[in-house]
Parts: sequence; structure tokens; C-alpha cells
Amino acid sequence: ACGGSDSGSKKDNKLTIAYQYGMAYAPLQVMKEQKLIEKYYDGVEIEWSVLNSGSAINEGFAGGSIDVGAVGVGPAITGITSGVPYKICSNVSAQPHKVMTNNPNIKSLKDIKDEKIALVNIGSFQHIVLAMAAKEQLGDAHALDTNIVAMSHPDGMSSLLSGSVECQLTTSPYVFKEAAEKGISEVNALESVWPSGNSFIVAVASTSLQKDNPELYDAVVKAFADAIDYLNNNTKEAAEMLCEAENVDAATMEKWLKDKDCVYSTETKGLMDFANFMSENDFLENDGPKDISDLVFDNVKGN
Amino acid sequence: MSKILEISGLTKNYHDAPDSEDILKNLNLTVNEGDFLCILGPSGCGKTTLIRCIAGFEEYEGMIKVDGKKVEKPGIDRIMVFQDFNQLFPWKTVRKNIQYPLKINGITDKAELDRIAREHLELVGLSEYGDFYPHQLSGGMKQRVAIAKGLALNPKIILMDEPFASLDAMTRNKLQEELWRIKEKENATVIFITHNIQEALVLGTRILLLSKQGKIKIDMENNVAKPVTPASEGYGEMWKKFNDALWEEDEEN
Amino acid sequence: MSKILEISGLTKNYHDAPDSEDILKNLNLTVNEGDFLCILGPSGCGKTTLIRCIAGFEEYEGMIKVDGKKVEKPGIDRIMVFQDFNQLFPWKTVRKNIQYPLKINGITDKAELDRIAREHLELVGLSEYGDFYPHQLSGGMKQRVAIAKGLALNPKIILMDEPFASLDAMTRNKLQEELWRIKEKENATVIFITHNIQEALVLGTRILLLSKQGKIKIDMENNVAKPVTPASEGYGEMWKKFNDALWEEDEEN
Amino acid sequence: MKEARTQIIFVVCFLVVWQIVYQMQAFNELVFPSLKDIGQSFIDGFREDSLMTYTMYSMSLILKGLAIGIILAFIFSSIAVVSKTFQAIYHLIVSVCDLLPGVALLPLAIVWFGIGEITTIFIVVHSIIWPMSRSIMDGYNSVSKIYIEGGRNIGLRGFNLVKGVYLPAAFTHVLSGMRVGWARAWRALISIEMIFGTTGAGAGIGWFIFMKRTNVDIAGVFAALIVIMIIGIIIEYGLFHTIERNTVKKWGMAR
Amino acid sequence: MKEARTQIIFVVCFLVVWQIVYQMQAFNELVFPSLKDIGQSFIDGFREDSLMTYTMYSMSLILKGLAIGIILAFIFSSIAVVSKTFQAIYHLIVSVCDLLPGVALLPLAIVWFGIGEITTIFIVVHSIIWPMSRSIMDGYNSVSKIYIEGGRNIGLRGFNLVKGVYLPAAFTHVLSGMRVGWARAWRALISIEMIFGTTGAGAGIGWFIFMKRTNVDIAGVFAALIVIMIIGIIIEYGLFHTIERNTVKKWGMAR
Ligand SMILES: Nc1ncnc2c1ncn2[C@@H]1O[C@H](COP(=O)(O)OP(=O)(O)OP(=O)(O)O)[C@@H](O)[C@H]1O
Ligand SMILES: Nc1ncnc2c1ncn2[C@@H]1O[C@H](COP(=O)(O)OP(=O)(O)OP(=O)(O)O)[C@@H](O)[C@H]1O
Ligand SMILES: [Mg+2]
Ligand SMILES: [Mg+2]
Repeated sequence: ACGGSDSGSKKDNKLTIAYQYGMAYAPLQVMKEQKLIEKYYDGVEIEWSVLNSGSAINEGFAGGSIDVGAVGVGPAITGITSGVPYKICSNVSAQPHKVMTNNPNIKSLKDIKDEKIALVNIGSFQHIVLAMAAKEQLGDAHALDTNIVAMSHPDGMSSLLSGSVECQLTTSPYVFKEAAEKGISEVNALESVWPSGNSFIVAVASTSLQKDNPELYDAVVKAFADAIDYLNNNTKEAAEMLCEAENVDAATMEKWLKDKDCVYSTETKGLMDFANFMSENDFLENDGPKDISDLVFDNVKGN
Repeated sequence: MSKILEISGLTKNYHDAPDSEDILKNLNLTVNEGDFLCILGPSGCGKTTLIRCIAGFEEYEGMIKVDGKKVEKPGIDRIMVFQDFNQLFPWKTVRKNIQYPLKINGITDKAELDRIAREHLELVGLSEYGDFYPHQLSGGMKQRVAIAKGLALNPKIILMDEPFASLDAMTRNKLQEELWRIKEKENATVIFITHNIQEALVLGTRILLLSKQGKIKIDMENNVAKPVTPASEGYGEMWKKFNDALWEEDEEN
Repeated sequence: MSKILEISGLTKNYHDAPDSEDILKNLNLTVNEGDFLCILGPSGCGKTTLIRCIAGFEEYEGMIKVDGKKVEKPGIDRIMVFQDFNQLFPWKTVRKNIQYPLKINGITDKAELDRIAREHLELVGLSEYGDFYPHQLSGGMKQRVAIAKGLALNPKIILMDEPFASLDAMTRNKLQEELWRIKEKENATVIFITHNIQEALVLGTRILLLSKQGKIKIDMENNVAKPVTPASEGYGEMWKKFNDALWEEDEEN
Repeated sequence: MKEARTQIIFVVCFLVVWQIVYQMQAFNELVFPSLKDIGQSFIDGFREDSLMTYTMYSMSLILKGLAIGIILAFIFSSIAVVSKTFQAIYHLIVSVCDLLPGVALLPLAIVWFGIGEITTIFIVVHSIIWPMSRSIMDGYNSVSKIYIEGGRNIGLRGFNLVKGVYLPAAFTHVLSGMRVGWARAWRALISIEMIFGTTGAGAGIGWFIFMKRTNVDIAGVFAALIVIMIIGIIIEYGLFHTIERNTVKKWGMAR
Repeated sequence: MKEARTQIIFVVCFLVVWQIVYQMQAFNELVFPSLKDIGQSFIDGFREDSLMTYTMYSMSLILKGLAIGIILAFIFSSIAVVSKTFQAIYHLIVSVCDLLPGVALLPLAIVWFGIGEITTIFIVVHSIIWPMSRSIMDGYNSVSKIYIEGGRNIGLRGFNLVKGVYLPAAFTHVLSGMRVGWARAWRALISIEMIFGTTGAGAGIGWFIFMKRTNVDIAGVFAALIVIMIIGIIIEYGLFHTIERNTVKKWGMAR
């Protein structure tokens, strides 16, 4: 897959799927292990890539070397509005998002003065969710921007534990791991603006795949549905499959999967709200989507 | 005898300072094939500069023609033995230093290369040092290897810059003889810088005395019959002539 | 006269090959203060190696004592003028090359430094070249700067390795005279390597002839009255003696 | 002058080819922007996105990092020349540490130095001190024996010998090392800013690139790269060439 | 031998200090693991986590990247010696490209080469070709004039002159450049694997580090770093020292 010029000739049996590392992407892990796409589309050759950022995946799509990917809601909306030739083909998961702190005096966002908040990146899903909370609770979406320190989840966790930062907005499994450490507590901030089950990770597929090879596209969509079903119904087996990558035992994994905030679903939730917020609060360089159909393919249900 | 080297109006300035002086100024010189031209002159008068121009290492104004062709870059027809002790390639053994130029110039037969290296090492009295690297040699030994290397190439014009300066009298004598023999055999043309008037008289068929700015102060045939010894007829006279001219040189400065 | 330098049982091997030979073998030598010791010998016999050991640049077996103290490293009491043309620091001008060693050794007065540099540059006939960098000089000029630099330090022992080899007869004569004058004035001790028997006779109060493996073949006082000329009484005899010994040397090999 | 002319011609050719490739639509416009878009982003960057502030902030970090890195590299390499024991140890440290990427050390740095500027500077220093030390040590080791002997002969010892002889004699290596160090410092800084950043203390040009990338604004990324290139050209031809001309070239030690 | 002894003593001291710091509980255990944990992770890494496979994959990428990078650096630097025009252009390219971090080029690389191995190799090549070219060119420019003249004197021209004279005469610079290049290649590879991710073709040691970090298993990260260090030591003392001993040291060009 070299260059964008050959993206039209993708009608062969090759498919490149890129996703990221972590339990939010568990459905893709399931699809890979159980060969679900192969089940619906004979003879497809799939190359699985695990990339470490939504930007890399966006660039892969732009260059025509990725056909299907799983990214955060933020990068997906940014990508679509910037003209990256893809749309959302399925929801993937929601995960718990919490602001954790090592300072017991911090109970809500109002208590944060110049304490640092670690989160993965400026403009990331986490940043936007924080901004939503800041807007609701402090009146200004960007009130906490100067408190943000961008670092990866694990770095953020070690910083939180070692006291380099006071707060971290993080996701599973770090919220679980941190909750288990003594001296770490949760800040009440996000539930009201980003209720449990709202979309976090979505699957995107290139428009050319959907247009030029609809059978394969359908196979992918069905595979996502199957994988999500499997995760919801066979949690124990799924936990065993996933636990190795997360370096925990199967029981812990199962407990994490069963957390109420850990939701695998094909239906998007809160997508449009999120996009509107981004567009209204300067998180998008281009114009926001007018309608949800700008963001998703027709088969996708949800809001 | 045909003119192998014609220099006319040669002017050389290194232009390394805005007010840098000409090192050579409008120098004219013709050398015939088979000449053994010795150049004497005070330190810093431009001897090295002159033969570097002939060898093609320097840009110059004026005209230098070798065999009728203007000199613009170094060529294998003019082999130079430098004044510097470090002219051997330190990454090659003594033997390889001698053989490498030959290889480049088309001699690929192993036995032939070995023979040439052996002969020339013997010539300079270093038969046992073929496998040494240059940094393991004494100053004089390095210089001898450089001479061997130059001679092994059998060039038409040999340019030598005080090649024997750091050699003891014996080695010097022997090499002088050899050099003369080789020149005669190959009918090579030699341009030879030395500070030793005796050496110039012994070797040269023609002797040049350069003074400041490359002015040719004396340019004469050496008519003393070879082999020249201090006892040869005319030797004393010639010696005195050059010696006086050099002293005079000195006083002028 | 007091013994300034005592060498006993000096053996030197570079150990650069498993079977490398001793370059110097069990050499014994004593030099008195104020001596002007000239060393003659065929190329590669170990002259440079010997004075490098004295200067403290080489590890050795045996004992070298200067002023009763064992030599283990170089010291400012023994200044060496090397054989190599590239001994000047290329990153310093000629003048700075002369002044830098003085500065290091405690002379910080600007005027004093300038005076010394000026005097010594004049001495070697390079007054106009103070601001040149070494790479802009001819071979002989570099060598002269090195000599000036060495002499400016007024060392107790001066070690010189063929310092005048690349100089013309006049410059050489003048520097010989100067060197002798300075030595007399400061009562310095000079150890001087040369290939020129005449030079050895003119300068040396004592002359050494080294042969292979640093064997001392001749070690004698030079009793020819100074100033020595080829016409001096005893000159011819001495000259012949050394010349013959050197030729003999050669035949033995 | 001739050199500059060649270079300008080359740059012009390059731009023309770029525009032709763009016109041919060989690549998606998103990832292969037109010169016009890049130029526009460049101007907008300075006018609206305070690219200047980002640049200045990065420069200030670079300078701090470089200063610390260069000084430490010199100090350690010089001790290594003086002491054989230290040399053995330092050589080992350099061989080992030089292989560890800054990203891998980031977590440690955060824990040790917190999340301020110091962590960034630490990573910058880490990325230049080892290659520079290598260059300097390799340079010291290849100094011609005669200069060292010349120095010892006139009474130089230890650090005076290093300062008086090793350093100038190895100056081509040292300069080479400085150039490599300077480039490394930039690369490290930008990578770090792209991976780890704070908005509080100030943000650098890597941060700018990161944001543009997040917004799939490749023209903006190029605009930032052009800023970096321009700075590079100024430093190379303004600073390093001048140093070179006034040292090794003047001394006849390099062409 | 003495050198090796010093180094071993140093390593032992270092380990002892590490363990003492650990015992003092100065840092959170999550970021400062005990020697025992690291050792355990190291053994487990090889026994269970197929660290060997990751390592071999990284090595294979490194070798490909190094081979391409070194060859290109040599070719371009050598052309630059032969042609003044090319030198002016290449010097500009090097000064500019050397400043661009691999991460910043990643978007372009992804677009040009897709998300396969080639992108990784491209970034590795990018990270070594410029510093190596600098070292080689700086080396070429500082070759003593007399060797070049000696070469031209015996009829060497163009590339033969480069091969026969410039290259061996500048070998200390070249070796220095190779060392820097080798280290850069590792750093680049690991960073890229940590930042960019893995592709279908395989995963390397950088990915291993990424996973261990994601799982907050710092002992595992250290285990991987130790693998890198061991490889580094083998290459430095097994390869580079041997080359050095048989070339520049044997030739009396370096100590
Ligand atoms: N590369 C250079 N740059 C500038 N000036 C130089 C250069 N080489 C030589 N000169 C100057 O040219 C003049 C003549 O130098 P040259 O080497 O030709 O002298 P020479 O006659 O060979 O002397 P010697 O007998 O001492 O070797 C000197 O004044 C010297 O300073
Ligand atoms: N660094 C070294 N490594 C190994 N061998 C060396 C080294 N330096 C000199 N030699 C050997 O030592 C012997 C004596 O060398 P030395 O330089 O002392 O000779 P010399 O008497 O000064 O000769 P010349 O008159 O040619 O300068 C030579 O055979 C030489 O090969
Ligand atoms: Mg000369
Ligand atoms: Mg000698």
C-alpha cells in the first residue's frame, strides 16, 4: 500500500486495519483472534497494525494505506471535518473516565487552582471531556487549559503516584489501578457532562471501501457487531483472551470488563453533542458537522 | 634535445592575505629532456612552490608546459617526492605504499609487484622493513621509502624536494649514485631541490640558483665531468661560485 | 664539571610486534654540564629514539638520570626540537608559537614576551613572518621557528634532532654560530643529532658515533679549536676518522 | 558566493518540483499541500498562532540544553583524557547511554525532575551529551602524537594539556560533534514536545506541530518545519561556517 | 584487561548503589524497581514474553536501516567531495534535514510508504544518514593536504581518490560517525516503535517497552533497556573496538 493514488484499486482482498493498544479496543482484538471478518468475507487478507496515536491512523487513511481503523471520538471528528476520507462505521466502546487526584483536598474542579492535571494530549478526547466539565462547573471551557500536562496514561500514573502532578484524567485500566493505590481519590467532575456509556472509541472505514467494496464493508460491520456481542455475552472467555496483553490475571480482567462504565456497543451515543461542543469551543480548525450523517455511514445507529 | 618543460611568465601568489606578495614573479625556464636540474636557494625563496606548480598542485599565472601541454593538474608523468616526512600513507605498509601506485597504474601481476617492491626496498636499504607501517620508521627511513616509491613508478619527470636532507652521508651517497643510474637508464628528467652545493655539483647537469621571489640568479650547465668528486677539475671553482652567490643573497636581505 | 645526564643500561624496545628487536641495547653514556654532544650515525640506528628517551617521551628499561633524578616524563628542563616539520601548533601564529611556551612557564609580561619573540624571530631570519600560520611557511621556515621556540625557553638541556637539515648553507652557518653563542652564554648542555660530519666538528665539544642497536662506536672529545673551519688544525683527521667509521658501518650491514 | 548561488538554484528547483507534484495530484491534498497553502500557514502561523512565541520558547530551551550538554561533554571527555580509569568507565557509560532513546527515559525524568522545563532540558541534554562526548573523545584520541609531545615538552600537564593542545588539535572533530549535537538537540526537543508537553510553562514549536497534526493540518506542520529549517540554515551558515572559517580553515587544518 | 576490570568494578558499584537507593524507598516502587524484580523481568522476558523475538526483529530492522543509511551517506558524501556543486547542495540538505525529528516526518512517511516496515526503516535511515554524512564530510574536509596530493600524484582521480585516500585518511571521523549512526539508529527505532506502533510485519523491542510501560511494569521496561545495553556493549567492544584496533590504531592514526 504505497501512496494514495492506488486507493481506488482496493477492491482486491486486502484489508489494513489499524487500532490502538488497550482494553477500549478489545472488540478488534476479538475480531482478530476469532477471525470474524474472514467469517463473513472469504479469502480476505488482513493486516493488523497497532498504532500509537489517532493522528498516525488519520494520516494512514489520508495516504490511503489504512482501510479500517479504531480511533477516539475526538480524532475521528477532527479527521472527518478536515477531509480525511473516512466515516464512522460502528461504535466500539465506552470506558470509565475519571479525574484522579493525590490531593485529598481536591473534591471538585473548583478546588483546582494551579495544580497540574495530566491527560494524554491537548485536543484529545480526555481534554475535551475536561473542557465540557469546566464549562459546566467553572463557566469557561478553557479554564483549566493552563493546568494541563500532556503525557501518556502510564506516565501520568507514575507522575500522580510520585507526586509530580496532582491530578490525572485517565481511563481504564489506569482508573482501576490508581483506585487501588492508597492516597489516590476520585474528583467528582465528569459524570454530569459525559455520562456512562457515551461513545469513546469508534470504528472508521474509508469511504472508498464502503463505496467500492460494499460486501467487504458489510463484513467488517458485522464482525464488529459479533465481536461486541461476544464481549458482552462471553465476558469470562473474553477476559482470558485479553488478560495477557494487559498483564493481569483473567479474574481482574473480567472484573474490569464488567465495570458499569465499560460498555461495548455498536450504537454511538453523544457523538453529535461532542462534535458540537468541539466546534463551539475552538477544538476544530474547520467547520463542525451539520448533521450526524456527516459523521457516520448510513448503517450506524445512535446519536 | 627536445624541450620537455617550458615555463614562461610564471607568477605565483598564495593570496592568503589581502596584501600577500608574489612568491614567484615572472619566472622563465626551459628544461630539456634528460636534464638533471638542481635547484639551490635560500630557505623560503620559492623552490618548493616552483616544483609544486610544475607538479600541478598549485594554481598559477603564466604558462607551464610539459611536453607541449599546459599543466593544469597532477599527472603520472611527473612524480613528486615531497619534503614532508609524512607523505607515506599511514594506512599502508611500506611495501604496499610502494606497490599501490603501481597497481593503480596498471601493473597487476603479483610477482611483478613483489619484484619491484623488493628491488626498490633493497635500493634504499630497507629490505627488512616491508611489513612495517610508516609510523614505525625513523625520519630518514620514511624519506627513503618515499624515494623508492617515486622511483618505482619510472616517471618521465622526477620532482624531488630535498629528498636526501635527512640521510646520513653514506646512504646519501649510495642513493645519489642510484638516482643518477636510473635517470641515465630511463633517460628521465630530474628536477632536484637541495641545500647542498656539493650534491648539486655531483648530480646536476644543470644548476639553478634561485633567490627571493623566484628570481633566477644563476642558471648554468654543470660541466664538471661525472663522476664528480671534490677533486674533479673545475669543482672548486663552481663550488665557490655558488657559495659566494648564496652568501651574497644573504647579505642582500 | 658536574654530570648532568647519566644513562646506564638503557634498553629500548617498541614492542610493536611479538618479535620486535631492541632498538637500543644496554647503552651507557654520561654527559657533563656544558657539553655540546653531537650524535652521528646511519639512518635508523636509534638516534631519535635515544633523545626521545632522554626527553621523557618513551618508556625504557635501564636508567636515565638528569641532574640525579630519574627521567619518567618530559620536563621543561629538557627542551626538544623534533625532526618533524609539523611540530608547530598549526592553530597558533608563528609569534604565538614562540610566546605560548613562555607564557605557560610564567612569563606574563606582554612587553617582555614581545621582546623575546622579536629577538628570536630575528635570530632565525623570520622577523616578517610573526603573524603567519605554520601552514603558510616553507619547510625550512617551520624548522627555524621550532628552533627559535626551543631557544627562547632557555632550557638547561637542549635536545635537537637534525634541526638544520633542511636549511641552506648560509642560514645553517648563522644558526650554528647563534646556537653556540647561546649555549656558551647560558652554559646550556646541548645534545644534537646531525648527519653532517662537518657540522658535528664545528659545533660539538664531544662527538658520538652510534651504530645499529645504539652501540656507541666512537665517543670522543672534539679538540679542534673553536671556531672550527675545514682549515683548522686536526679537522681533516677527525673528519676522516668519522667518515671512515661511517662507511665501515655501512659495509657491515 | 558561487556556493550560495548553487544552493538558491537548488531550492528554487525543489519548490518547482513540489508544486508540479502537487498539481499532478499524485498525493491526497491533505498530506501534500500546495506551496500556497504552506506559505499561507506560515504567515498565519506568525500572525495568528503565535508561532514566534513557540519558536522563541523552543530556542530558549535548546540554548539551555546545548549549553549544559556541551559543557558536560567537554568536562567528561577531558577528564577521560587525563585519567585512564575514568576513560574506561566513561567510555562504557557513553556506549550504553547513547543507545537509550529519550522517550524511554521520559518516565524516569518525570519522576526525578517533575513536569517542568527541567525534564525537557534533561532529555535534550541526554540526547546531545553522548554523541558529543564520542566525537570529542574520538577527536582527542586521533590528535597527532607530535602535538601532544610538543605540549608536554613545554610543560603542559593534565587539563592545561587538554585545553592547550587536545582541544585545538581535535577541533575538526569537536566542530563536527557540535553540529551533530545541535541537530540532536532540535530533534530531541521537538520529539519531546510532541510527546510530552505543558501549556502552563510555555509551549514550543514541537507542540505547535503536534497540534497541527492533531488537526490533520499538514500545511501547518510544514510551516513549522520551515521555521526549523530556516533556523538551521542561519545557525549552519551564520555560526558554524564562521567558526570554521576563523579556526580550522584559517589554521590550514581543514578545507 | 585493566580497562575491563575497571569497568566491571564500576558496574558492580552501580548495581550496589541502585539496590541501596531501592532499599531506602526514596522512590515509589512503581518507578524504581529492585534489582531482583528487574532480573526476574529479564528472565521472564526471554522465557515467556518472547523478548528474544522482539529483539531479533528490532535487530533486523536496525541492520537494514543501518546498511541503507551508511551506504547512502557514503555515496552522497563521496559525490560531495568530487563535485563542488553537489557539495553545496548536499551540505544544505544535510544542515536542514538533520534538524527534523523523525516524529515530525512520520505523517509524511506514513503517507508515502504506508504503515509497514518501510516507514520504520525510512525513519531509521533518516536519523542516521545526516549525522553520518556530517561526520564523513567533516572527516573528508580535514584530511591532511599531503595525502590528497600524494594520491593525485600517483594518478588517483574522483572516486578512486575518495576510496584510496579520503576514506582511509578520514577513518577516525568515519568510525566516529558510524558509532554515532549506530546509536542513532537504535534510538530512532525504539522511539518510532514507541510512538508510531507496530505493523503486521512484526514488533520490536520498542513495542515491548511500550507495552510494559502501558501496563506500568517498570521492571519490564528496565529489562528491555538492559537488553539494549548488552547489545550496545557487544557491538562497541566486540565490533567497533576490533575495527579500531585493526585500522586506525594499527596505523598509528589514533591511540
Ligand atoms: N600554503 C602557503 N600559503 C601561503 N604562503 C605560502 C604557502 N606555502 C609557502 N608559502 C610562502 O611561500 C614562500 C616560499 O615557500 P617555499 O616552500 O616555496 O620555499 P622553499 O624555497 O621551498 O623553502 P625551504 O628551503 O625552506 O623549503 C615562503 O615565504 C612561504 O611563506
Ligand atoms: N614508534 C615506533 N614504533 C616502532 N618502531 C620504531 C618507532 N620509532 C622508531 N622505530 C624503529 O626504531 C629504529 C630507530 O629509529 P630512530 O627514529 O631512532 O632512528 P634515527 O637514528 O633517528 O634515524 P634517522 O636518522 O633516519 O632519523 C628504526 O629501526 C625504526 O624502525
Ligand atoms: Mg621547500
Ligand atoms: Mg631520527
